[in-house]
Amino acid sequence: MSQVKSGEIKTMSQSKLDRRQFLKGLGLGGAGVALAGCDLPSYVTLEQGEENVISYLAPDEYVIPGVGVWYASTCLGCAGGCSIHGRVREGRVLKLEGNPDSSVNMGRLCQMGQATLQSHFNPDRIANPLVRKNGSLVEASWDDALSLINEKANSGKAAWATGAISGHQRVVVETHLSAIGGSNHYAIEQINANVWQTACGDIIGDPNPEIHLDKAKVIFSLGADFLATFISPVHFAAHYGEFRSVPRGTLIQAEPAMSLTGGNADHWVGIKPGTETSLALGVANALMNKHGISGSGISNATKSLINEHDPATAASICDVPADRIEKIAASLAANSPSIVLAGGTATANANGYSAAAAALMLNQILGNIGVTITSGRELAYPQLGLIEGNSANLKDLAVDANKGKIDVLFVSGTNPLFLAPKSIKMDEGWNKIGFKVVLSSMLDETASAADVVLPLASSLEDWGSHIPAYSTGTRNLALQQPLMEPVFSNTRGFGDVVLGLAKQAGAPGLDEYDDYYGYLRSAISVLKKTDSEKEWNSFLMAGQTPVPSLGRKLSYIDGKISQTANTATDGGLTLIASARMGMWDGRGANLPWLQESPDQISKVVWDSWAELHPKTAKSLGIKDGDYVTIKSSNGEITTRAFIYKGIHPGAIAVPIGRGHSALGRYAKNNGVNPLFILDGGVDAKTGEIATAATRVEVKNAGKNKPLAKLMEIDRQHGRKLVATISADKQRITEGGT
Amino acid sequence: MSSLFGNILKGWTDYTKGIEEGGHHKYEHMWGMVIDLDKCTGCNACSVACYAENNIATVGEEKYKARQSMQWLRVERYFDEPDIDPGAIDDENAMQERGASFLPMMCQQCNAATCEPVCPVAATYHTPDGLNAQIYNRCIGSRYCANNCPYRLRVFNFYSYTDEDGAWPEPMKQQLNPDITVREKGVMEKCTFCIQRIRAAKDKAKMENRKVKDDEVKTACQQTCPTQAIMFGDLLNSESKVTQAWERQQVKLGKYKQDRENPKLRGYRVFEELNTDPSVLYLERVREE
Amino acid sequence: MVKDSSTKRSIPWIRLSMLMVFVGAIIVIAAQVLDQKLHYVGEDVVPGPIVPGTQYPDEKFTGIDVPQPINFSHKIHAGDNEINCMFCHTYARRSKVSGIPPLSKCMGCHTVIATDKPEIQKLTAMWEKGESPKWNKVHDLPDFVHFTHQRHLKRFLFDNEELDVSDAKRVCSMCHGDIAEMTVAKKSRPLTMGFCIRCHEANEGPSDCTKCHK
Amino acid sequence: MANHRKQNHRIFGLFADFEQAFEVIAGIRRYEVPGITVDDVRIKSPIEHPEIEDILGERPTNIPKFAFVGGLFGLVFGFFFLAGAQANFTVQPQGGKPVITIPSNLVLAYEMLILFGVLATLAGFIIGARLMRKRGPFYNHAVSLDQIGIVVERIDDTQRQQVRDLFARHRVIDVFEETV
Amino acid sequence: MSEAALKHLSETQTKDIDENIAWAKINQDVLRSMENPRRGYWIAMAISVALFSVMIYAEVYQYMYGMGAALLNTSHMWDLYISTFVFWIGMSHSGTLLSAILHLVHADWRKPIYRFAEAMTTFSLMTAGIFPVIHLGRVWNFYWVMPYMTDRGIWPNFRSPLIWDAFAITTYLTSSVLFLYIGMIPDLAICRDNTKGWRKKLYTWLSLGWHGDDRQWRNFRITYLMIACFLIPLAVSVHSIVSMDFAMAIMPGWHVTTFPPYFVAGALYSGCAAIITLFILLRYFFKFEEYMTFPILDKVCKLTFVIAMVWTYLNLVEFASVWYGHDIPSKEVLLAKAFGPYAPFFWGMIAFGMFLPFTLLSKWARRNMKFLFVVSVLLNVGMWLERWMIVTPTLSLGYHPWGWNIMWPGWVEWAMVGGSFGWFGMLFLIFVKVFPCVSMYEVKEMVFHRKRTIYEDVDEMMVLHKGAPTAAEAGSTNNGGS
Repeated sequence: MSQVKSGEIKTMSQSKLDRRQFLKGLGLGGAGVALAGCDLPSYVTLEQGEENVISYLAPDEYVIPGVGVWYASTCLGCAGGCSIHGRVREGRVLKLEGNPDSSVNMGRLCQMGQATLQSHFNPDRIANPLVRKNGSLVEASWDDALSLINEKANSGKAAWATGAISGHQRVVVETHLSAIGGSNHYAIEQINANVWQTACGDIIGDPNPEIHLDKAKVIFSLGADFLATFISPVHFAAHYGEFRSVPRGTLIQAEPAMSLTGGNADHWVGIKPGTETSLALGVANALMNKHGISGSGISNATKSLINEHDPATAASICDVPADRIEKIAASLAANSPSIVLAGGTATANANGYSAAAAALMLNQILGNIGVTITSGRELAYPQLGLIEGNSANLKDLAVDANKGKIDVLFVSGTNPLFLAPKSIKMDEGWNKIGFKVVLSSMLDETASAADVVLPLASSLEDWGSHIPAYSTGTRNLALQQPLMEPVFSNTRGFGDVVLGLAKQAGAPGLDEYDDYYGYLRSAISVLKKTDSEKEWNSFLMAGQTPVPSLGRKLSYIDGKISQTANTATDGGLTLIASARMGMWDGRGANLPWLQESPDQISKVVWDSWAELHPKTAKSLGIKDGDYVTIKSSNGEITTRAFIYKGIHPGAIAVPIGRGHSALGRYAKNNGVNPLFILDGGVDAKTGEIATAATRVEVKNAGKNKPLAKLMEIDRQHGRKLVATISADKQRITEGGT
Repeated sequence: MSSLFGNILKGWTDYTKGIEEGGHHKYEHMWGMVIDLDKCTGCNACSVACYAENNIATVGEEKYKARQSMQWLRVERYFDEPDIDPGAIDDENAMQERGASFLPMMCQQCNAATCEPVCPVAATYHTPDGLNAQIYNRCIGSRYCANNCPYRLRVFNFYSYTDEDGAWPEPMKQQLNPDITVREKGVMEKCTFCIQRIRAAKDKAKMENRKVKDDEVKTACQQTCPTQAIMFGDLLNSESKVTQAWERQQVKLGKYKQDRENPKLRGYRVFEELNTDPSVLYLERVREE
Repeated sequence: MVKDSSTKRSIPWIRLSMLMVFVGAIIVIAAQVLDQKLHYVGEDVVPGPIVPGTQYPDEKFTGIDVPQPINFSHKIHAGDNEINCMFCHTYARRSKVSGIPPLSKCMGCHTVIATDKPEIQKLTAMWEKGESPKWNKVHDLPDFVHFTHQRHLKRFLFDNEELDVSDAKRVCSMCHGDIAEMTVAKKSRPLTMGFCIRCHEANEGPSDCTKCHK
Repeated sequence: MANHRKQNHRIFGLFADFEQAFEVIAGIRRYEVPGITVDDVRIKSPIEHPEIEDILGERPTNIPKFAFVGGLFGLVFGFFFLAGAQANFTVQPQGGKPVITIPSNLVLAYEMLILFGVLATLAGFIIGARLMRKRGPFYNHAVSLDQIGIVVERIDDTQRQQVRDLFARHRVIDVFEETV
Repeated sequence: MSEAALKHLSETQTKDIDENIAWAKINQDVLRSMENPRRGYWIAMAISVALFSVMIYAEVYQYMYGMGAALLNTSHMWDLYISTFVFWIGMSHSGTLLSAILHLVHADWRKPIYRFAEAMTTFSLMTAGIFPVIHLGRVWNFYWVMPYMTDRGIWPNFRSPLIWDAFAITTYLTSSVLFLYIGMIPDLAICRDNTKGWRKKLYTWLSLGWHGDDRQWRNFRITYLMIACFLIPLAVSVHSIVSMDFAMAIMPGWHVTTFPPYFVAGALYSGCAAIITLFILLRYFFKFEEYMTFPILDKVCKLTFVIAMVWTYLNLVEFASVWYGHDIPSKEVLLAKAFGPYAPFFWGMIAFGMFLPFTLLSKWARRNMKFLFVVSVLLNVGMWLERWMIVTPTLSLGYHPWGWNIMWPGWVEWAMVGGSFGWFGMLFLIFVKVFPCVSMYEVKEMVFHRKRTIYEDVDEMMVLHKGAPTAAEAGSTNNGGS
């Protein structure tokens, strides 16, 4: 439907709001978006003939103007793959809600899911294909762009870089990759649980075990921010709600800088960065020596490691009082079943894998494996499965590019130029790649540096199928379907573009499909072994469908704990590039809702900040709101200090996600990107970029400007705002042990 | 004339009594909320959902810092827990031993609201649904109500956000919810308990000649809350979950000091002692000592 | 002492004050009566309700001519051919908006009927191109008003024992005037807040502000 | 009073000396001119003389009554107006508080009392002081400066001369006469 | 007047007024002051208009941009507009005090100076009335606070103290304009008799046919008395109602029982101080040394001191009641005022409002125009600070710590505050050139009665029982004739 010429109305303040624009798309507007202020005297003509109505041509039965219709789809805010319902009225999607039938998010949604709407309606989306001419990107037609790709893509070593990818998109990407003769598919996700999953795969034989937070009485988490950034935050948060119900569980979080999960912990242990393994060993020591836990299945090598770490020793390594270690052990010993997790900052250093292994070792000696950590299910169609993506791939991409192993690169769903530390020389590698094609809906850093940019439809305008990162019980295939007509008419869906590229590259067997919808539908009908319209419609309505999966068996293989403390972080300050729900890995920075949604802990909006402990700040002469320069061997960033006690004195934490040089008006030149100055350290085992292990020097930059925060106070000043009751008293009235 | 004196007499007899004496306007509903602070993780999903549902403008860094932000629902964060360890925060060299405390604050929909009587034009008033409503188009922006709100939960349109460089540049305007007015500059606004959803549910119930069912209305914050810390419902419906939760916590409306048999119950209302009679019941955060 | 004030009549103040109180009361009452006039239209003003069991203000309003892409005649459809309003405005009983009929509905008849008329040919041309006509709204309420056709139809038509669905026209005309006599629709009721309030008062509609203000 | 002669004259004397003028009035009060009482005397002065009014005798004014009635009306009207408005505007039950609120209505009725009282006083003044009419032909600018004028009304031909004599005795500056 | 002459005058002027002043001179002096504006007048006018123009610019800017232009925020919904509003309402109490109260207690020394004080009442009310309007977010709908019959059947909310404000200010403005006007009618008649052209027309129209006969004077006297009687409770109620804007609120620091008397005392105080300022200015510019004399100034100063002490007492009572009360938030507000970021202004208020008036105890000070001018201006600064201290620091705290915030006004607010002085000045400057700012007839009365009182011992009740006075006596009774 073509765009409608506007009828303008005036508010009393004389501001003109073009109302017709709201009704673009399908149709008939019962009520436009409302404006206050038209307080006209009684007998003045009320807006006769100032608005238009476009009737439908031939609407569906269930489409009623003025009444919202809910369509099921899948949220692509992160790899979690929550199922959503989108409210559509007059052809516009207005609001997203969780799909109550989903086993991933049970009808709930996080702030990023809510804000997906703004990436859909974002004013800075790319409307037309862009092609680099004489050094700058200029608009071009699809035909020109595609023929240019056809010309260049088939010559040379090709590769794909994506974010987490699954379902049939993964299939078409890989089909295209093989059609153009490439083999490298770099799935890049800066925020991931790769170390934990690798360790789980190695040690208990299931990279993605089911984690039953709701069944646990104690959660001991080594840096795993399961409420915000760990695998499937909404799912875990939902289970956390159960965990906090009667009988109420206890959450113990050990990490150097407070995460959202840490912010909810009953006991928060501010630990020296990189020493989580020692803490786990210290706890194991106390458990075995003080609480008579046998430690079955633990090898002698590990036992000797444990014996080395009596609480006092562990305390001195971790900079945690010994009695707290014993308290943790006592809590774990007294309350069974429990669960021990590792992730986030604990795994983001050179011995991260050890920390994960130590966590699993604790689970083993506490008897949690098989109780709160149970086997997950593996998809029967591995080619559809989720490639989780990790930052090791990011480094690989940089290394391969620098080595000249890549001539043609297709990028979509990730932003390597923003995520890559300067130390891995992604910029140089990028320039060595002969031909870069970026498929994106936003002109981010990577797209700005591409040779061809293909404008994608937003996730709410596109077809797709997804395997959620995590779910319990049966595995589902989640459907992504368009909720409205494209906002920008010249954009195309990801599947359509890749399918077209694959066809263009001569991939076999695709010619029968006109578009990605056709491909998807037939592929799913093959999967479900039925092609009936009814089946398909019920799939559309449910937004998800179970796919066959196979059970796994859990085992326990010990002996993976190697290095216990990351000595590289001794002395000086350690930079923690902390992952936050909201900006995530930077993709949320162009959404004003997320920019204006205060960070959960610091309550800062619209800018980056550097968390510092008051003791450290005092010794460095830094006050709240001072600009501080953080200098590593790879450069420096300057941002403002946020001083509080939720961080280890030896650490400085800067959130990931801001500091874009592109990505639209809301993200550009806003904040700093701590990833740039990481020193290139990696986890020894998985190669994950260590985001919490860079030594930095911190200086006061000499300026002060208070941060924009939701609140300027940290205390309740004697008011009964958040009242607290001790768990013992709560148990008396509400039950539980 | 008869209507005049009749109305005045009625005014004397029916309405001179307060709610405690039962002489109050007949309520159709009394929407109330229960927020379990122990389940609340402070993740802010509710706040963003509120922005999405209610056409709330984003203001940008400078205005946010100038405290001209527009959020209807703010999730506050405190680091001290005076009930558990008073003064623990004072040691500057220590680290935090627990997490923070989070408090989602939306309009408390007070039944003896301090904002209502001071509005010169009666733009804010109490509805028969027990809501503290704000009629945007009647508001002249004297901002007295906001001054008089002890919770500081009323936000004012200090600027116009409907321009192209405002909060909704094209095509973001298309996301605006047509069930709610986009507020003009100079107008006070606040959380409405998603009155558009209440209205839709009531209309639907009336079309089907029945009462509104429990759980039929879900506020945007409640619906999105990942831990389901927010409960919403009709306090006049004795079967609703909210009523049961209020009863379980032995908290009653119309009181500024609850006489509870069990002092260890978790329910409390913020600033109850000011006799604002809020409709939002908070359940205390639980902490291991 | 010469006191000669008997020639100058002083005003007896008690009587005067009683008079003033009386005048004051008269003013108050007059204000109320005026107020009633403004708010409530008694039976003598309304020329017999067309919808049984209701009273509503019969305020006339002369709207402006709103040009439409196709000169649709309500007279031919609703008047001469007595097509029920809700046949075309089918959403009225299901939604807050009454809706414009989809083009497919027009074409349902006009593939055979009156195909030679120029206006119909315009329509057919649009249908063939897959375009919809862009109608100009005639009855447009301000954006801060929530009005729902659904509830009003139920109250006045479906819940009204003396009417059946074929009398829809009479209910619609409460606010839209005698559309069946019009060609292109024109606003014939003021549709102001006062107009709404008077009808709500007369028919005991809700008086809660949030019912209509969003 | 047995005087049936034609009392169709008015006489106006201007005095520079106030005390002399007072003496004239005192003289009239002592019936120095037969048939003329102080009721027939009016004074035009640049200033207010409460003491002369003692001599002139009690000449009541209605202004306090105007003020009282105005104030009373304001109070009653104010209260009923507000109560009427509130009672007919019951759309809004305000958080359990009464519809007709005594404290606020009293405050407002009190303001109305004063407003109407002041307005009625003004009206009383305009009526009582015979303002907003044409000034008499006797008006002389000197009485707004520093001279005092005495008007004697309802005198007949014989009294005319006697009054003139009285005036002259007290060093009148100027005398004007007028026949009605 | 030269320095020496001024000094001489300050030492020799012992009477409120010289009884032997010629009446014609009174007329001349006052009428002269209404003519031929000199350069100083035009400069003052230019400054006032400039200030007012800046205010208009600021208002247009604020209208276009929204209330955010005034840097208001969620904690500080009110700021300088409301405090300046209260300040101007307070100023308006001067005229009522001098005119009505002193009239009722027969303090005749008020007579030469009450006219400009009443004018000040009217104009400061007209200034004050601007502020509640411009502080509205949707200023174009300000008339919605008035109870008028509408088609929509809606009324204002009579519970709101803002509505009480609207009623009280309307009443007060009406009454004080009438009071000013009625008291001026005899003078307008004088003007009518002594002017030509448009002025004559204007004064003829305004003087309502006043010809000074005894009936008019009698009614005039009663009317004046009645309105004075009405005005005193009105003035008290107006400022109590203004105080209720705060006292009726739940905010700690506002919800104070002593606010109504405190506000009334403060209003009288600032009004008196402003009278001193204007007294000195008018005396200087219009050379009214013979009417606005040192003894009168001396009395005004003493009155100011007394009221200052009342205000000080009520201020201390407020502090004490907060301090000894159990309300922690109120205490916090008090402490924050005294020791928080607004402390300099708080102590400035204390210094100017509580301690500075003690200088008025010195006779030297009461006779030193320059010193007194500075003192009176500072007293008013102190009183303005008081109002600001009530509004802003209180809002910077509150029950909910989330709302704690420090805020400083920006240029828009300052422009409005400055502009209000411009507007007031403009009105006042126009007034002094159009209307007599010293009451001629009352000065004459004062002279007349004082003189009579002097001769009373010699000649009691001479009106009734004495024969014709001698020529010499006559000459001294009325000095000079025309």
